[in-house]
Amino acid sequence: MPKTRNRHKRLDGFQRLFLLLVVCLITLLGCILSTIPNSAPGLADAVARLQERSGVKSPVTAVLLNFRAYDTMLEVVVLLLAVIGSWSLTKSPLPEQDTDISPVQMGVVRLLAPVMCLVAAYLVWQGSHLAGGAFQGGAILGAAGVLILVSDFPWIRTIPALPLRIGLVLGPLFFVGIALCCLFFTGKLLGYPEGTAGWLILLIEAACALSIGITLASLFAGGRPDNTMKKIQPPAKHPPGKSL
Amino acid sequence: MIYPILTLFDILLALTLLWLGWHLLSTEDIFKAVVLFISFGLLMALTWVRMRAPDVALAEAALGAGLTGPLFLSALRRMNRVLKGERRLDSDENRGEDHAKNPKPT
Amino acid sequence: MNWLHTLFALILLLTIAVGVIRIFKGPTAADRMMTAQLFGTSGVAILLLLSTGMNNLVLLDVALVFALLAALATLTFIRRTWHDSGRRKHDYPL
Amino acid sequence: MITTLLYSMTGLILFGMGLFTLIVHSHPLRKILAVNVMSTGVFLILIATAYTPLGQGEVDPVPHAMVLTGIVVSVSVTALALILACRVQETSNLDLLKKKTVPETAKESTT
Repeated sequence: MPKTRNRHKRLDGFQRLFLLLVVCLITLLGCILSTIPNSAPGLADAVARLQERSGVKSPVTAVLLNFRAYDTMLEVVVLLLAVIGSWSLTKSPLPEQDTDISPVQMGVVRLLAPVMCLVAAYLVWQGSHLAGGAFQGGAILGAAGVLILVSDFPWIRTIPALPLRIGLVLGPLFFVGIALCCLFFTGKLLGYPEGTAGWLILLIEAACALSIGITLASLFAGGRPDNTMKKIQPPAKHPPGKSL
Repeated sequence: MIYPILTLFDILLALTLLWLGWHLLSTEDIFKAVVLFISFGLLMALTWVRMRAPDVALAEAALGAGLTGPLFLSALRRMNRVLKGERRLDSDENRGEDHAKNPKPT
Repeated sequence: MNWLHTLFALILLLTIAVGVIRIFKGPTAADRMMTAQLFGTSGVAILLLLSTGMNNLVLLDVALVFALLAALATLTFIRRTWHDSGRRKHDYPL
Repeated sequence: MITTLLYSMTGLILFGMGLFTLIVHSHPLRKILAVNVMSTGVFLILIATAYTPLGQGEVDPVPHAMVLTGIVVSVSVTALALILACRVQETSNLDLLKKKTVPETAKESTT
């Protein structure tokens, strides 16, 4: 295919046929969507009725971590699987040498990274009564990680891999552990005991936020940490040029 | 007075979303498409706010507008370096021993 | 609900829609990236207006997240794209 | 009602555009962008059906929770797909470079 294929508006036969099919599909789905009655009974009333017993005041958090908590648990495991997939594919392309970091950028990282961690903690705490929660807090933590990764600090290469791995599995393990404890004590998977739901949800959210943050940052790093290099590095780095 | 303004807001938001979506999928410059996608994420966060879903808006503001842009930009750079032959091609196999030997790609 | 705030949010959205043109026409990659940055700023303003217009204080948090993370894409652009292939008319041959 | 319909149709058209681009265009990054636009369209439909105007009761929180997890999963899957695409390009270039010269392979791998 020539490089400028996308530029041409003329499509070949197969593409025209596919365009026709897509338009038919969209028209059909549009007809279906326009016939949905707008007074359909949603689940809002059911959630509002059970809100008192869920331990949190925010309905979305109640759905995420109480009513459909097994869903969220498996979803956290999916995030872990994404990291395992990326780590099994390649090593992360970390900076080769010490690159120059401008003072402006140092200032940006120094100012923004602590504020991001603070906002992440705030969002996790706020998840129990207003909007917020583990995913939002974890996303902000991941953004702080991206901020540090993108600055190419030389000490990124010396991050030990074991605490990284422990941090990655901390959230899912904690979640599964609490689920099993609930199964043991109350007989229901993730059926929190009476009165402890609020605290348990906050604990799960904090652990999951940490794990999601590390997950997103290591997905941005694009591969597993380079352990072999780190062991070679300290003797090779101090006498520069000797490794050649 | 508020409902006509809100309806105008909705129509403008939907049209801008469609416009951005169409152009990000059809421009031939992939960098332009990535920048359009970042803007698209920002407008999606505004749409979630308009749909009274502040939780989703928070997640989209952090992920869609904040994280996918860097993800795509760094992937774009990685692919471009492969294309220009700047990147070592045997990056994964014998990286451990000859990491210091390779010249810094510029 | 305050209709004046919503009206100004509408006008700011209009400025975003006009600003998209700079992404299409921008001669360098930096122009395009700065447009996205500008959208982040306008988005913060729209969210602040809507939070009083819709009487919802949570939107202030969304605006906070916007303002925190708007710099991230630009920083990545500077470190990863502009750093090694910028400073000229930018057109990826992909 | 009209707002729900407007945003549902927007999501539907976004889904269609993403589907068309996913099949027609060949660059891997464009395909990943197309999948993202498709998922955004689906999320928009889900949220729009849960919408109730201000002052007419609460919004349904269950689709919000679904979309929230969906956004996080879609971002991580996007990151995984990007790493996979980079990896495919690196390894395929490696194989082609062993047989042919550099500029031809570079041209071929772009399309």
